[in-house]
Amino acid sequence: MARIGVFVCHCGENIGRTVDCHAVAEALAQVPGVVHAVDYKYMCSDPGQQLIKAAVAEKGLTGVVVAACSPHMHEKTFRRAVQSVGLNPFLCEMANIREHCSWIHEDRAKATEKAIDLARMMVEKVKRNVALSTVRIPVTRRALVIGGGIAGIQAALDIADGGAEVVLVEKEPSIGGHMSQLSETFPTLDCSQCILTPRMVEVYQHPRIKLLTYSEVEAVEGYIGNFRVTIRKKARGIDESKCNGCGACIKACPNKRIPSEFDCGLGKRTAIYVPFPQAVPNIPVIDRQRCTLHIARSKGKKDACMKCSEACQRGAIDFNQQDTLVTEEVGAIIVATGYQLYSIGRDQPKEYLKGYGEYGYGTIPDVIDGLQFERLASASGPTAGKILRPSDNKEPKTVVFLQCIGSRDPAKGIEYCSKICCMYVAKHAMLYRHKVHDGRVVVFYMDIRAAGKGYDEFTRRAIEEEGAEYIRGRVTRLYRDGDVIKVQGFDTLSGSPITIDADMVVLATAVRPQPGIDALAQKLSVSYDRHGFIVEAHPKLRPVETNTAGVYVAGACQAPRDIPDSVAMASAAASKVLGLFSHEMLEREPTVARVDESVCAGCFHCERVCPYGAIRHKEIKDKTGKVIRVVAEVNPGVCQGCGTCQATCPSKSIELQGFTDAQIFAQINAFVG
Amino acid sequence: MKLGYYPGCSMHGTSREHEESLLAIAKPLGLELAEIEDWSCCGASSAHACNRTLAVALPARNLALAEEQGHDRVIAPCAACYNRLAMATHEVASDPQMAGRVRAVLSRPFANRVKVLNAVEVLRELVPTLKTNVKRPLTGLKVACYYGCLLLRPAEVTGFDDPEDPSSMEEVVRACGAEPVSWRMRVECCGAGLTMARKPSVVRLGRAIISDAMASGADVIVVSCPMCHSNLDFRQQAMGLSRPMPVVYLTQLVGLALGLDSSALGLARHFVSTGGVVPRNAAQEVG
Amino acid sequence: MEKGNFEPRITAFVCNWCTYTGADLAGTSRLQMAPNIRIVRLPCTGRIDPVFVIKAFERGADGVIVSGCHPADCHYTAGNYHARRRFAILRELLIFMGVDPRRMTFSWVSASEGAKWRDVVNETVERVRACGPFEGWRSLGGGLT
Amino acid sequence: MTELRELARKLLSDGQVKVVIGYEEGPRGVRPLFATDGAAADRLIFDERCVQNLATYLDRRRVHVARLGKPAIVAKPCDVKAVAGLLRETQLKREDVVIIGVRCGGVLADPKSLQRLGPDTMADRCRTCETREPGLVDYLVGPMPEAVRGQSGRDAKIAELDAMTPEERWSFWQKELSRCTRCQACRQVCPLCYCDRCMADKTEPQWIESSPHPRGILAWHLIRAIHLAGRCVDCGECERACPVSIPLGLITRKVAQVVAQRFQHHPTDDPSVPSPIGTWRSDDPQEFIL
Repeated sequence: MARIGVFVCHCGENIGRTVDCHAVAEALAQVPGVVHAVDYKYMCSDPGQQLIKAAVAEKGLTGVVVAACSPHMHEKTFRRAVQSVGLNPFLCEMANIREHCSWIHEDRAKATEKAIDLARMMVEKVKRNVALSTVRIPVTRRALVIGGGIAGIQAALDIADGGAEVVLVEKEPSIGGHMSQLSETFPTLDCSQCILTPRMVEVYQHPRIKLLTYSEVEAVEGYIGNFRVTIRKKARGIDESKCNGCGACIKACPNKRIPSEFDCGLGKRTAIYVPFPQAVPNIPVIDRQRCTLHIARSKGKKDACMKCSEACQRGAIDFNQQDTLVTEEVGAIIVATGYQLYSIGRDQPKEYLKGYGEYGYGTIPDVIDGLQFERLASASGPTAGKILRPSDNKEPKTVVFLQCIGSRDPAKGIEYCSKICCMYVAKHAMLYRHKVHDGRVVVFYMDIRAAGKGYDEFTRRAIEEEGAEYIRGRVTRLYRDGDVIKVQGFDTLSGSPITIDADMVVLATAVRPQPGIDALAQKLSVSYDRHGFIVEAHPKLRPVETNTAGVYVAGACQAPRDIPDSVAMASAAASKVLGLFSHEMLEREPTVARVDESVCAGCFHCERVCPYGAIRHKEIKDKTGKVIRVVAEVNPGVCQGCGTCQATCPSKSIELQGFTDAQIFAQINAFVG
Repeated sequence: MKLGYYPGCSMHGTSREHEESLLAIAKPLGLELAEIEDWSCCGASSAHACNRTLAVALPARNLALAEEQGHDRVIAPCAACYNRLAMATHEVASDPQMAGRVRAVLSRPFANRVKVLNAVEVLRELVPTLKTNVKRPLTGLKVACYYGCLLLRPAEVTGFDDPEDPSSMEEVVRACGAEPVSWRMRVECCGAGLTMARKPSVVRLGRAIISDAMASGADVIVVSCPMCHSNLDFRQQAMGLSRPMPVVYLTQLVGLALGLDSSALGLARHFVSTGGVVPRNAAQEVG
Repeated sequence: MEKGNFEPRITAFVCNWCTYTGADLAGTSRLQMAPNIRIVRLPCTGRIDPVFVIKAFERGADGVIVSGCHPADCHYTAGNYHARRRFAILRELLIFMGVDPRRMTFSWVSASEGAKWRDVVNETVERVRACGPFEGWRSLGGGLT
Repeated sequence: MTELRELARKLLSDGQVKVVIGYEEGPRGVRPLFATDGAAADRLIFDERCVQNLATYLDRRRVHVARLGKPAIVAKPCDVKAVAGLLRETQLKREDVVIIGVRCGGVLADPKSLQRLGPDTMADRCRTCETREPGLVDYLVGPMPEAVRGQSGRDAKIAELDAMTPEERWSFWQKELSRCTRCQACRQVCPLCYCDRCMADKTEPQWIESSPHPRGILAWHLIRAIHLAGRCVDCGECERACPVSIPLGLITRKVAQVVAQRFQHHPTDDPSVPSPIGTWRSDDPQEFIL
């Protein structure tokens, strides 16, 4: 038999003024199962809590109802109070007779009547409450970071420095990402390589970071604290343990005219190559599509060229190397796969994306994109930092920059702002002017978005001190006219069409997520928007979490981000991970769903409605080990307790603890029964 | 191919040669044209400047008639008519309120089932037939295909070709044995809308277009819009060009390739002589 | 009891994160409203079983309110979307079976919409008052459980 | 007919299946047949009297059928939709059943009447049914029937009810439901009511009062309708099985109309199409929400 105690709070005058608290207590005393009912001025005060604790002890209460303010205000307070005297906290509930009663009614009689109802409803619920203990799941204190750009590097270092192990997976042969391609960075114009390379080396040498380059995530199983990740190490063609990065193989390779990805096609590389001199790890990779030997093999011919392996003193070259699969146990995952640039070409990866026919669909030489300009401006680039246009290696005397190419252009399929272009275009304008003093820079823009520390000053400097001509308007057509590129645009401020003869045009093309992000997101069961950007758990309050517990997001794979933002996000994600790792066991609210396996029909409606993928298939076998039934099973580590599964379950075989049907029915009946 | 035919005012007036040439090539191409009975003005270019509902209702009336008369596809050779008719189907399909208002105005059933076609896409569809029927290949003739604005824009309304980098006229021209030149001004505006109001601007725009065609070695400019035509043809004296540049309709060019008599194609009706276009063995009377 | 002048009894099923908090805000803002409703707090509208509404009517409620987070605001990302479909069907079904639509209120009330909550409550109470007591369902035979 | 029998013989003889679930001539009209050998297979028939939805026998809980071994089932388009439902809701694996689809131009409202199939003798649900030829099948038999379409008395009745006042509708249904004895035949016959323990039988807490008084009866039929929303294949079995002829079809049809109009979902024989309950679109209509 239940022994419930009811404690009615006056909250000074706040409740007492309109609710006859004493009458409420007296009425509740009459409710079957209530063995103790009192009212008091301030239940949340020390003496008030003492009152409750004492009653629990003396009357041996099996449940407590505090009729006072909103549970959002003091539920924790009172649950802690009863816990301190040995009553399970989940046997204590609050009836909200302040926000939901005394404060919103004047008629004392009616308010009192309502307060009695609310308390009675809660008494009936508490009668059916059961002791719940917090869900505890083990945590593997090891993190996986996907993506070795600046965000991934920052996250990996923060976690590793925090004392936990990290597995850093990068699909390219070297870490560094797009930041390693940049010449200088805004708004300080400090050299990108100079600030990045030390961090890359730090990653490589860190005792707690396991670096897997030229590798991709193949499969992900498990849940927060307990992920099991399969990673494909693509065959490099090099025995990493033997290679000392001397580069003899690269010198030996006869295929020297392959467009370099790192230089955005402006420079050349060999078939066996390291993407760039400061690559980490400094171990080459064989491009099997371009290697003479592998091409020959693919045609069934005999090995045509062995120059690299002949050149290697350490016999590190292994033409027969195969992809290998490694599995890693981790407790948390950070997605930091970064971005790619939209291309204006006719062929687009998604059907809603359109190219720019008016700009020649990318067929006009000397119309390049922002990253290509970075390579031209970079001291380590194909032109050693000289601004020379690709077609004829002449120094362009007039360079036109076009902002918002793709971005903010729904007609081309992208409605969002790419955020970084305004700043890097201003930077490009300056870099160009610093290198070509008599050069002319024209920038076509829609708006200048320079919100950020020192950002507006930076763009103003480009305009006011570095002599960049900013024209507010769009360019309607680009075409080649002999040696120059005709740039036909419209100046919306002077309201006149304008044509400029440019030697080179730089397009600030939109920032898009990396290809294959959707496949990865599906493996991680995190949601992504139509462009493929990972969706955060809450746009304001949970910016680096995803809707899958234990999976976090950092950098430009969540939305266009500049370096400071990416680094900040990475550190935020890392701190989330370290917070998770700060306990051996992960404690979760026990308000999670449970399945009654004896009656579950295995229709898996619950699985379909669960926003968290918390429902698993569980096979029930007979003695012989033969599967006789498959039923649903809730993973308490993943369940967040929304209860949608329960409302959907046709046979009512799944129940959300703390909000069971028995409890809700009791509340319903208590009011109008 | 059987099509409903919406002539609109220009085909019977300023661009008679357009209609003459269209009807002339229809037979050899196996194209049956049934003029919509009781057709009325499409409203271009004044209606949509003053009353949105009217601007849709006027073309919609003609489309409703086409339905009544059992056409599922209608050709509107005038680019402006084409644009207004296509716009009407688009607006009625995409805007329920507009659809309601228009049906109220029409007070006759209108299912909005008719597909509106322009001369260029019809000819593109007929390229196979055309190829087999070419009697007099226009070999060596360098043609600048000029699309102008109304045929291609807005893309979501016209949608038969890439508005920035179209190719259908070129296809037809190739089928005639002629050689389309690559040039820049194919889809620029010729300013026809202002041909009365702001003559200097129109002349400037026209000059830019024709000069570019000349610079790219074209012998002739081919159009499929009566406004473009009158603008580039009639306004040419005012442009002060180094030499005259004949401007003909695509239908006329096709007619020549089909070996039709140039008089049947109305080639003599132009201000700028089309003589250079007409192959030697064609009729002589062209001035 | 007569139509128009009786005190309806209305059960409200609300989600913990938006509407319950919105109702709290109405309280802290001292917004006066009709005292006829009793709130049952649930984690999410996704947890609100159509049967709760049926039970409430069975047990003699004159009206029912179901309220949660606006679309895209759901604390659990999608519970309210599931609820929206569920209650679209329940509502039309109950109407088909003879329940007066005025007895059922479905609303999105966010944590910041205290005033909207007051209006939802007051409007519902008035609508149900106009319907009169729901004798129809209450008077159906059967023992209580 | 011979086509069907030969197919059944073949499936049984070369051991593809152990039992063919179909129809045979019975003492009181057509009845289900569970043919396990060639001889039995020769008793198979299919015509407009074959109203039963045999998919209900694919439920593994029907042990007496399950015991016979891998089944082939003779299925009309609506029956195949039920099979698709079982596949969709993981009650059945595709490889565990052979579907012999029969082309169907509708079945008789009253199979015993022996009338010819026509617009007025046709079962009401068939008058609004679009599907003549089932998908998802392994074999397809029977000639393609011409589409006999009739006026749906059911839809007319729904319209009539919709036009009534709530009070009138309430009393209409109370009158109809007053005959219900809670025999649960509607549940037993339904191919998609397969739960091990129906919530109607759950006692702690009790969802639906079990004894046949108006309160429990109403609750049962409401919850049944909700559970079938977007799942019902409109095979009409519940209404046929009801011993006191409650027009259950009106309820299921009404819900189907709501689902179709709100969520553009129609019963389908494609198991990969998710049921509308359990999915959502951010732009689902919400005109009824304040």
